[in-house]
Amino acid sequence: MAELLETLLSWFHVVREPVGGVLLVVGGLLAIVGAVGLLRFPDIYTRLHATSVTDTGAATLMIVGMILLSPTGWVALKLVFIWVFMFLANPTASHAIANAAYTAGMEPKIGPSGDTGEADR
Amino acid sequence: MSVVNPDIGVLLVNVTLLALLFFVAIAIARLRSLFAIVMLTGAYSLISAMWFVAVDAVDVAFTEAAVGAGVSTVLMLGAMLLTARTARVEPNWKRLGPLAVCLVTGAVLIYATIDLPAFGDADSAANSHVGAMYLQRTAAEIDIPNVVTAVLASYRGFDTLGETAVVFAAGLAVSLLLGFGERSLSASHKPARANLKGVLVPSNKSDHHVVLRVVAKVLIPIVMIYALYVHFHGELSAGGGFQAGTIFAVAIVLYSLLFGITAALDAFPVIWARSIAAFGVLLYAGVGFWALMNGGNYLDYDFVLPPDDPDYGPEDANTWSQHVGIILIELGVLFAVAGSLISIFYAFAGRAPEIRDEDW
Amino acid sequence: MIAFLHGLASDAMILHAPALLVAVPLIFSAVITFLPSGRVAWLVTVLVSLFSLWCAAILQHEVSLNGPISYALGGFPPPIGIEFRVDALNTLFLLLVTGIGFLAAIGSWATVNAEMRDTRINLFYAAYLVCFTGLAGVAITNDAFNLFVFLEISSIATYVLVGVGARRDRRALPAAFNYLIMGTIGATFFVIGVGFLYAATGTLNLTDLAARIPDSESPRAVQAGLAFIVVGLGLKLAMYPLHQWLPNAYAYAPSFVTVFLSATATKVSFYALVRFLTYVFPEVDAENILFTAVFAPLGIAAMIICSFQAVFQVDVRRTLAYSSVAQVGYMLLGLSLATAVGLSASLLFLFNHALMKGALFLALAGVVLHYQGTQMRDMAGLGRQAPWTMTAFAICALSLIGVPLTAGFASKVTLLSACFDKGWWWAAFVIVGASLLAVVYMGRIIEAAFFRAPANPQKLRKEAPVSLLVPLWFLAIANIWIGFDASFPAGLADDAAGAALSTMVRP
Amino acid sequence: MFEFIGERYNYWMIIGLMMIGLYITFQSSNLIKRLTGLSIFQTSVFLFYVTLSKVNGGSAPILFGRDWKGQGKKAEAEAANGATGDAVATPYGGDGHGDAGAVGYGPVDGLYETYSNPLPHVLILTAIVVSVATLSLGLALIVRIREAYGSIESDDVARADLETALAEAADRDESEATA
Repeated sequence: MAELLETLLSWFHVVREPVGGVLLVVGGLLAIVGAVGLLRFPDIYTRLHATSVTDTGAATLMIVGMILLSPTGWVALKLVFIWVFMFLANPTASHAIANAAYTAGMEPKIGPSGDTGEADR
Repeated sequence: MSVVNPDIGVLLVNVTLLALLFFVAIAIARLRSLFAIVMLTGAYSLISAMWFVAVDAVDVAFTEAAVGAGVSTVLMLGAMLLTARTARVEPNWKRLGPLAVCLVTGAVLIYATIDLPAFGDADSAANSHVGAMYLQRTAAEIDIPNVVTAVLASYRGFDTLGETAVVFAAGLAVSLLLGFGERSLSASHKPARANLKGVLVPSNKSDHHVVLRVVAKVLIPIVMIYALYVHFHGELSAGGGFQAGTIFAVAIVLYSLLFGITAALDAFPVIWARSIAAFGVLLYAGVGFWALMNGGNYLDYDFVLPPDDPDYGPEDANTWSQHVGIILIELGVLFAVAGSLISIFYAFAGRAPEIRDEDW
Repeated sequence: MIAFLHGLASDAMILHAPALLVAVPLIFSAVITFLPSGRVAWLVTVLVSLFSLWCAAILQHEVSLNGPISYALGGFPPPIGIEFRVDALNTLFLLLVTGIGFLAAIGSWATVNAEMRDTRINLFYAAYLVCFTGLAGVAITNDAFNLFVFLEISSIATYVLVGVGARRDRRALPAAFNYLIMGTIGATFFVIGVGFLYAATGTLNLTDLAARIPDSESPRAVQAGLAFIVVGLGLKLAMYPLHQWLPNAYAYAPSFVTVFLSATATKVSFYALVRFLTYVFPEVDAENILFTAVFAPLGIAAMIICSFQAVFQVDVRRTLAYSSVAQVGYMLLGLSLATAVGLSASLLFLFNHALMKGALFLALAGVVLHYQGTQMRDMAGLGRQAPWTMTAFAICALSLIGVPLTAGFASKVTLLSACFDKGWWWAAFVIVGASLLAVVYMGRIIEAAFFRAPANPQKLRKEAPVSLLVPLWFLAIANIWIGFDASFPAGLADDAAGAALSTMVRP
Repeated sequence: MFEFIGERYNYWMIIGLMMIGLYITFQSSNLIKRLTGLSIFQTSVFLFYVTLSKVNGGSAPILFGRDWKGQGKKAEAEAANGATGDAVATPYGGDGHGDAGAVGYGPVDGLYETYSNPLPHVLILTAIVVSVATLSLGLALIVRIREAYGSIESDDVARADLETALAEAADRDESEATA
């Protein structure tokens, strides 16, 4: 059992840097996807869906990547706290926005979303 | 040899963030909707906070994010809620005068930068004289790693006392102008308002905020503990009295946004906010007097505590009492900033909105 | 009298006087917010300003005995820590700020009680003490950025003190807002100037700056820094084209606030300008274009145009506000002579003007207490209805005009002789012309008050309360006393000019 | 030429931001927009101060690695008897005295690592809070102006003041007529 742990540990040290880097890059790409979603979706609800899901996802990936790259244990622990706080706060914020949009009476756009269509129909 | 920063990465981050700031600033200049302007000002502060991190100014980034992006956006939203929604169109001829003044000032500024030291030059006048002295002397004299907190609290402690006085004066001023939110106590129940679709929407007493309230009950204690962490950890890493006070105030603001201003006034009454602000200034100036009484100059933290080791000569610094002095005045700053910002928020929130509904 | 006050102080007191002068008002401004009743807050304010006046007197005596005092705050020597440096130039302004602050505080209870809501009186006095701390701090600090912080402390308190006048006249709010915008732009220009000086030399202490500016390797940054500091302080100083905020701010502020501000706020910025020009920029010598091409024309323009505008004002307070801007023009003219006699004349002019203007607005405060209006028609016949206040007003009005045997005459004569001494005979004509305009706009008020039938005769004789008359008459008598022998203020002004010019390159 | 620009591009971009902030303050008649212009102008001045403090290859002015060994006295004691030597590996690599890569790097003598200049950071910490204090006071005045005048456009406010002045002049003339 001990040497299994040992090999795991040594394997972990080898693979730590690249995996962290990859995670950071993927998180960045996910955030870009969210931004593109924000621009292209027609109304607030779909936009909100695009940004909130990708933000939480991208941030989680980045934080895990940073935990792998973190030099000392303390930094990793602090990153975990940040992740917990963000995991609680981010979805609540998007819920609040959706709630406010709904109470203000904004209608989700139903029907084909081709930008030519609705204007004249 | 050129002093251009060879590390192209820092260069790129630097330029993109400043370009981003340009776009935000130009957008603010052209927009008329006040809501968008307020949001963009918050974005402007946040991007400049990011830029401060890119230029190794972590304490400044922390403060700019907490105070610049956080509190001022809340205050501007509060003021905008109480006033108007859109700005009026500006006639074009009005743009020429200001444009001329700005171009002239810009020209003088550009003229001045011709022989300014290069960006990032280590042995420029600014970085080699007093700034370097602080770096050399902090480890021996004040013995804390965060040199910015050492300079803020001990070397230039009087500046920060002036700073606390400014925050206290601002809290005082807004209370003088807008009262303490008494009106919100009287107008306890705001009438239900019809929304765009004509559906009667119950105002704050309804429970359609249940998700927010549950999460807030979990988050607000964490925010307050984080504020205390930022305060006490200010010597070892970025942090300190201002940021801690702001975070504490934002926790109370979050509570009053979700549970209504009357509930917040019960939980954290206005008289507490005002007296905490005054107590902060008293604590800070009091530490100065305590040092005066013990024979040192005003705000000389070497005299806050009797020297810890017996053979204490005049030349070696009493680092332990420097620590205690810095923690005490940071506590004073925390109280002053938290008290003032909370009383400012109560003043705005308590001002029952006078706006007519069609403005909304 | 000052030696007597100095004798009272224990040596620890003397050693720490610079720090106490600024720290005690700040502490008591925080203490006052806890006090329940307004009257106790008023009493504390009077005692605290008296204590600061005592510290200023001690400093004046110390400086006259053994030269400039340097006080290292926080125990760190100057270039590292922040330093207070007090020489003859500082003590003149410290005495002025604390003296006028004390006298205004004594006479303030009646007007503040009448104009402020009683729940807010102790907050009002707390804001007043914060403003008092800021002005005293600007006059005493020897650190460029610390000067900015104190400038901001006094400005924020001033904006709110002006804005609180909205209870009587809603126009105080836009006046306070414009004052805030112009004042903040001025303070930010000052910070940009200090930033350039810091970039060029690497230090913030004024003495260290003076030493390192000549051999700094970015002279253009130093010139630009000087330009921005002059524009920034010019805005705070209400120099002619940058003075638009002053008339409304002084006219619609609560009357007690105008008494204090008109006598001290712009004066302290004038001190900061003189300190930077003579002490920090040694290469700004007499022939520097700044004096001949900027201060002289702007000063003369202020004297003529603002006195002209003062003549056509309807509200008496706006007339006095415009005359304040004109008087700043006189001081700038004295400064632009760039000679020891010129600077001493402008400082003497400044000292006497503070006494005159403080007394005039104090008298108006007494009038506003019972007669509410300060329009020209409300002044009709007040000479008979409120004889004590109006005779003091008349004395100070004559002093403002420069009638012989008054303080105004003494200061105008010294300014005229300084002009002739420099050979600017045309400047003398401008001074005389502006004084004639002063005769017109002040004479109008005196004529309305004394030689016209009262507008509403049924109003019975209502005199200002004694607590306001005592400081008013103290200032009025001071005006006459200086008319007879101007030794005290003239001595102060000469030492101050000597101290300032000792570092400036001789012409 | 590229070198000259390479060293000063930062200043010019920040000056551009300052001028935009000043332009907004002077040009807009809406009072809230004037305050936003003012806060942009002040934030750009803070950017200018912090550019002065950047040192190439330097890190935040928080002592770390071999410059910081815990309690000052304990560190001196250790350094005196040379006990631990290089116990704490500096995270940024390099043995401290001058990473060869950073050109123009001049270490502050007595320190192993390079740091940015802490003084502008302290000044800006103070200036940020001053700008928020001014902003909150300006917003309070705007709320009061809105309640007193019903609008927050400086043109409307100025017109309302003009009307009150004219009204006063009118009833003064008529009171003089009756006197």
